[in-house]
Amino acid sequence: MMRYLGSRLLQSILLLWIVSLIGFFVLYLAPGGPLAQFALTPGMTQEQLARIAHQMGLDRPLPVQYWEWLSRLLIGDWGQSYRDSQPVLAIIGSHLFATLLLMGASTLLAMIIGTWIGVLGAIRRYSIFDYLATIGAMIGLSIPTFWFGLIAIYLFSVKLPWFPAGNMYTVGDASFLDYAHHLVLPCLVLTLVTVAIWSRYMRSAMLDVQGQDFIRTARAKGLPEHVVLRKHAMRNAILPMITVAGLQIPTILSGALVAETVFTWPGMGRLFLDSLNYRDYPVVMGVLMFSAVFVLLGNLLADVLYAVADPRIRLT
Amino acid sequence: MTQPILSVRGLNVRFRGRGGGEVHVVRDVDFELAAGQTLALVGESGSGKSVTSLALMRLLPGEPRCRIGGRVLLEGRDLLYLTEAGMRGVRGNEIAMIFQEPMTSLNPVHRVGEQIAESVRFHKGLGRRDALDRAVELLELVGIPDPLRRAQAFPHEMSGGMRQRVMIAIALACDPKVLIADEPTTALDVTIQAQVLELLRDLQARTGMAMLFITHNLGVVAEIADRVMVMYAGRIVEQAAVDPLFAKPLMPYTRGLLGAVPRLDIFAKEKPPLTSIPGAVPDPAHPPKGCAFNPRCTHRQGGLCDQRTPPLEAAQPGHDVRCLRWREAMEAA
Amino acid sequence: MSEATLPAQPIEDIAPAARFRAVRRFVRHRLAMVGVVMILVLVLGSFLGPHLYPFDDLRIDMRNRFQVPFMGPHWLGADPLGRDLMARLMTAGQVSLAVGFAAMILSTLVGTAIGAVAGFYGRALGGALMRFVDAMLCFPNIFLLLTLAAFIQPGVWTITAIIAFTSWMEVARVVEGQFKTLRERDFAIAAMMIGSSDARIIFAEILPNAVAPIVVAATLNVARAILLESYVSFLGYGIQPPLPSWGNMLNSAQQYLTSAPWLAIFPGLAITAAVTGFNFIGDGLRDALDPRLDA
Amino acid sequence: MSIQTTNGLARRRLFQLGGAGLLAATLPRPVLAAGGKAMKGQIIAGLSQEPTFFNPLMPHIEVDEAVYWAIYSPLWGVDEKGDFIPQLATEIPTQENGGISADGLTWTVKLREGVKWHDGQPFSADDVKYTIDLLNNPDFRAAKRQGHELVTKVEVKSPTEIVWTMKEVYAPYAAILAWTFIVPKHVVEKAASANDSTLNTAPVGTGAFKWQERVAGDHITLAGNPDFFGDGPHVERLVIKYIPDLTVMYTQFQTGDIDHTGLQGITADHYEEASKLPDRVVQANLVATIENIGFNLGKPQFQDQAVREALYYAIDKQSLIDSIYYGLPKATESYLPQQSWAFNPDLPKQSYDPEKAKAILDAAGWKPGADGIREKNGVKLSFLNSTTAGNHLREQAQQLIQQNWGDIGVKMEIHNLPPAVMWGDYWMMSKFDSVIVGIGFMVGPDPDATDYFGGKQTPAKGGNGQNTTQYDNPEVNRLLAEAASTLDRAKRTQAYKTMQEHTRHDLPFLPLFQYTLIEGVKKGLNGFKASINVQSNLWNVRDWSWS
Repeated sequence: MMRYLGSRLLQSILLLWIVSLIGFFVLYLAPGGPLAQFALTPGMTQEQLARIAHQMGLDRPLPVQYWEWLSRLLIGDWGQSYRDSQPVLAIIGSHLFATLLLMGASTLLAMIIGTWIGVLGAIRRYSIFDYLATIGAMIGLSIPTFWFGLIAIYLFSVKLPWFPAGNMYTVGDASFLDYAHHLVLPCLVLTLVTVAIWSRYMRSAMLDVQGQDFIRTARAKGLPEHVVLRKHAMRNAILPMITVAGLQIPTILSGALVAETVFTWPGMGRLFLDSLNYRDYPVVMGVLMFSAVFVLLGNLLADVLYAVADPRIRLT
Repeated sequence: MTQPILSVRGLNVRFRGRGGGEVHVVRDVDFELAAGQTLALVGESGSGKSVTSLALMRLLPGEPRCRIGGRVLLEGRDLLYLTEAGMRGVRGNEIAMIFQEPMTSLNPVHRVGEQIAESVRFHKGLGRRDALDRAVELLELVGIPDPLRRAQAFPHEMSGGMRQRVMIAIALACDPKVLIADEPTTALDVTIQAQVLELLRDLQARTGMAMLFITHNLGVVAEIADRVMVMYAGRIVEQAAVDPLFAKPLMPYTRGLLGAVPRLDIFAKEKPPLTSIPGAVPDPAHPPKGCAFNPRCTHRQGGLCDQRTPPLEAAQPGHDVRCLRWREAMEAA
Repeated sequence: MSEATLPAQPIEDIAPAARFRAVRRFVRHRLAMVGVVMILVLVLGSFLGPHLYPFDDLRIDMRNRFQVPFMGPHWLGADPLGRDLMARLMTAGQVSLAVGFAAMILSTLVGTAIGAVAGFYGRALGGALMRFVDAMLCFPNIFLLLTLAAFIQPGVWTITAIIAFTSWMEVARVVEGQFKTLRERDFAIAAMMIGSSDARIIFAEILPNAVAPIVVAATLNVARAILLESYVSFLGYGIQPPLPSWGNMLNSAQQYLTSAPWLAIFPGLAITAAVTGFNFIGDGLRDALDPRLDA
Repeated sequence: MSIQTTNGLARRRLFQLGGAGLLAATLPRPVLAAGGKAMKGQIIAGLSQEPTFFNPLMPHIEVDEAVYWAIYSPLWGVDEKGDFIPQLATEIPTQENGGISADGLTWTVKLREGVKWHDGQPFSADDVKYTIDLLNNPDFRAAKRQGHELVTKVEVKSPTEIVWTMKEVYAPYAAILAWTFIVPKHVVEKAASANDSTLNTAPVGTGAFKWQERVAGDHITLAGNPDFFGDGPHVERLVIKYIPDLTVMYTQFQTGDIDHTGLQGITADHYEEASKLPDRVVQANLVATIENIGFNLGKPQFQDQAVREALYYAIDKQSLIDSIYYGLPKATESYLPQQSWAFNPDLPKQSYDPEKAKAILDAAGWKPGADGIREKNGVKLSFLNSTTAGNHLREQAQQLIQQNWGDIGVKMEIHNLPPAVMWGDYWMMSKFDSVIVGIGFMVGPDPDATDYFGGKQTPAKGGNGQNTTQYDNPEVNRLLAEAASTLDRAKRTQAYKTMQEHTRHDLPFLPLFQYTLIEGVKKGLNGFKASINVQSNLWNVRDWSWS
């Protein structure tokens, strides 16, 4: 187990290094720079901008800048934002909660709803419900999240003023209910996609399991259907879902970025977009690296959980 | 014959395909099974044996995908008319079943002790602890060494033979009156096969249960069965006690099957050549006209066998056959 | 209940009959046919429609700005500059569909090439390539796409290229897997024995046998590419106005959501229809080409 | 002030009897703090961009200024009429009052006594000297040195008096100082490098509000400073809320979640609806930003003045303003906002006359080619127009202008860029064909625009400035220099007015309109004053109060 984790971690570090290379060079070679935003400051001159760029070290060769960034990262220094000169980790930290809240709530919701749709679809295969669920899931996968968000805002925030159209809480009223009230629409939008994925996988995992001999064995024992379903079928069908959950992390992160943009949700996705707009390189790199770590850890965790849940698997 | 425990009359199973067409896979099957008796159900893959056994347990998909007709009487109660809850009380309790694939028939994520205990808990209302104790007893009964420790094992930690013993333990958990064994030895090594057969015979002797033994292996039939029922394309084509059937098979198909069995009988005066039956089982959606076996039959008589569907007739008391030309076979024998 | 208890089905053989059967299965797949019809309507509408429709997508007509759909000369209404929404949807459709197709072709080519090399040669080269694939998959795709979009001058071709660059990995994985198993199969080994060149084995022997999953992945990639284009354009990094794409139409419709919701509704429906169509087709193809993956 | 103080002191004694802290926390009554100010309630101001950087001397963006005006103080500020008002200084130095020597080179500034920094340290002339020196320190990443670099010697005469000498007379310097916030020496000095001081993230100033906290990506909370030297503040708290979406910001203004819609304000399409909202005061105020189309005079298409003139005639300016911008901005012919003292109201008005435009081009020899696009000597009247991507209204304007120009045989293609690219070399090094941008040309409240129009100020030609259109008119250069080097307001006014005539005639840029910012405040919130002389209308938030 320890050896397995060790080798996985080594592999992850290699991957992170590749990620950092791609991210860094694409970003720094991209046209535009962090100083452009100051160009319209009254009294700003080209000479002044050049001097600032020099002081920030932006005029050095890229490999040098990369090496400096990397060597700092290795000792835990993620750098400082150009925009508000806060440590990058602190900035990510302050946006992390919002994203995790959104992702967590919607993933939980998607898992519950998706599992049931998937299971029902599998046990009533080819029923009207199954058919509608299948079509629904396909459409769910096809609707652009942001558009669904806009429509949701139009319906439930403009036409029927039931939910706020944006933000995470009302200033001055940061109660649990207030958060929940703000969470409804973005969560709904993000859930749409994940529920579709989740129910599709769950359905096929259930169908797979239902064809298995041990389900027949369980029925032959005379167990009630709900016991067969929960203890035997779902318990096994959940196993591949652990991996699916791990693999969904990048998708959910992407979805969160879009949902955060539409609903002005102060999370990592919007931080990323804002920072990209300002060419705040350290923050953009920070978010990219952080999400890559998140993805890799998620996958690793999924594998470990899988091994815990499935007695057949030993991590070696 | 003593009073039958299980009596099947006119069993018919029809599947409906997704396209709407109906496939008739089990046709007019009748048989009886008495306590302590072993009935072998023999046939090639696709002949309808497994469907028959699953139909008895009502483990086939429900309507409209599958329709079961006829009567299945367990000590006089018609299982086909029981409610689903009533049927659950029968399954695993009065009729138990073991399957061909011990490797996949056990749930991989639960410990074997738990899988055995589960059945007892449900049917006998035992507590968790008591049920587990019973599971250990059963493991011992089916000849698993160190049963206390083995009860804690997961299926993947056991060999195929062991797993089949576990399956048998599950089946026997509630002292069933009827045990349906669907090719229980097919997936096992030859040496293990013998052990498992031995075990089943032994257990039957101890408990007096009736056994419906499904197999395509006539060698195994000779070892374990009292009576044999040969199935082809969903129909019983020959039915008799073991000895007469082996001695004097009347249906060409049965003869074919016997020919396909390699014999190690060193006392046989002359070794008959090993033969096989050409062709394959017909597609049940498109059965051939006349006798279902006629396209593959070496005794086929054109204009007769491909025109008329033969009835099941009693050639001798206790020996039924479904062949238009059984009399000729009888004479030849 | 499992199909396994049903009477045995005839075994699938690898003869042309199977191909025919696949076509038949596809044609019988109801959703796939719905998808085909949807895509046909969208493609014909976008590419032929403008020749039949009386309005130009760029003509500004300030008198009819914000015309409500069905309430004036413009069928589906008009945008803030009084341009005909229907005409714009058609031009946008050309852009979005073309980007989708082109990105699919590009990503499939790249993915197949990399997957084939990695799967065929294995070892160090294959390992290195697949680690690169893994690394690319660590990026949430929108993050990667936006980063790349910052790198380029947004235009139809550059957007196509970066979408392809962020969506070839799945194809590569599928192809690598196929190649890994297929190269161990008799026919490939036989080809190696008689000394065929690697290129010949890859293209003539193995690739044709790996076509089914590639076709499925490619179809789903069209759907994905259309969706991705709409995402980047919506976020302002994609196709730039005045050239409309369904995504950037939504971008500019956002601020008129309360006063002119139709500006947002129609392009969104178009995207959904196109993506759904391709997903339906992909699903049907998967069922038709690989009956085992029945889910 | 005096009345309030006595009143406040009396009440404070009362509170002390009952345990001031407890009561202050629980009662919604005016809180009376040490300085004896009556502070009541809080103000929530919404901004559509996020203030992130709080060292006012370093590079920052416009929106950051909203926070600076609340936290820091300059020597003197500037009010909505353009008049200077003393802040840290006790009076504005002029030649009349002797603050500026007769030769205009020596400035003597007297400072207010008893002013304290938010951390309790006393403010003195050393801080002012430190600030000016820091701006001229080559290692310091100063946002701008313009004006400051002319200061040669700074001398602290006493804690409340400071004197400096300038290399040359530079009239806009008073205006520049009105935008130069004084920073605390003792705080910045502590940092290893002045570039990394704690001021960047946790500002310490002398202003009416103290730094409390920032929730990144969401809001900033400032607390009323009871020790503020001036009148005010009148509220306990100022919350600056970041709401990136203008529609959401408007909705929150509607629902009362925010008390003021600040920068970017309310979108034009909501103006009518907003002005009918009960209990809200909505104003459309002209700001200093001038929307204009800038030509890169380095490109062959734009070197002919006839082309620029024809293009101007071909723009349907009024329709553009009326339909895209809901008639709110004001058409202009100048680079200066009409509120400026140097604004020339007598410039010839543009008219929409495509026929005249065609005639001008025909006369100048620009004849339509085979594709309908005019050309002359192999130069086609075909060019790109750029702006920052994502500005929807401006993108619509671009498309309208595209059509206007198409009508006279000129092909304009839209080529918009993300801000980080647009304002980089593309803009600075004059790599564009034409742009459509909104620019505030003034230096603070001063009408000087040498940076934008001075012939030597073109970076692409090695100059130091932002004359990216590469405009170089000797007469304009002379006028700009003359106006900057005299302190005589009348002479300056005349020079700038003449100069505006030149730019109107030469058209290095086509002036379109002066922007309007629609801002709203809740009824009962007093003190809001729009001003073109500052970059944020929170400039006088110290005076805001609830009825």
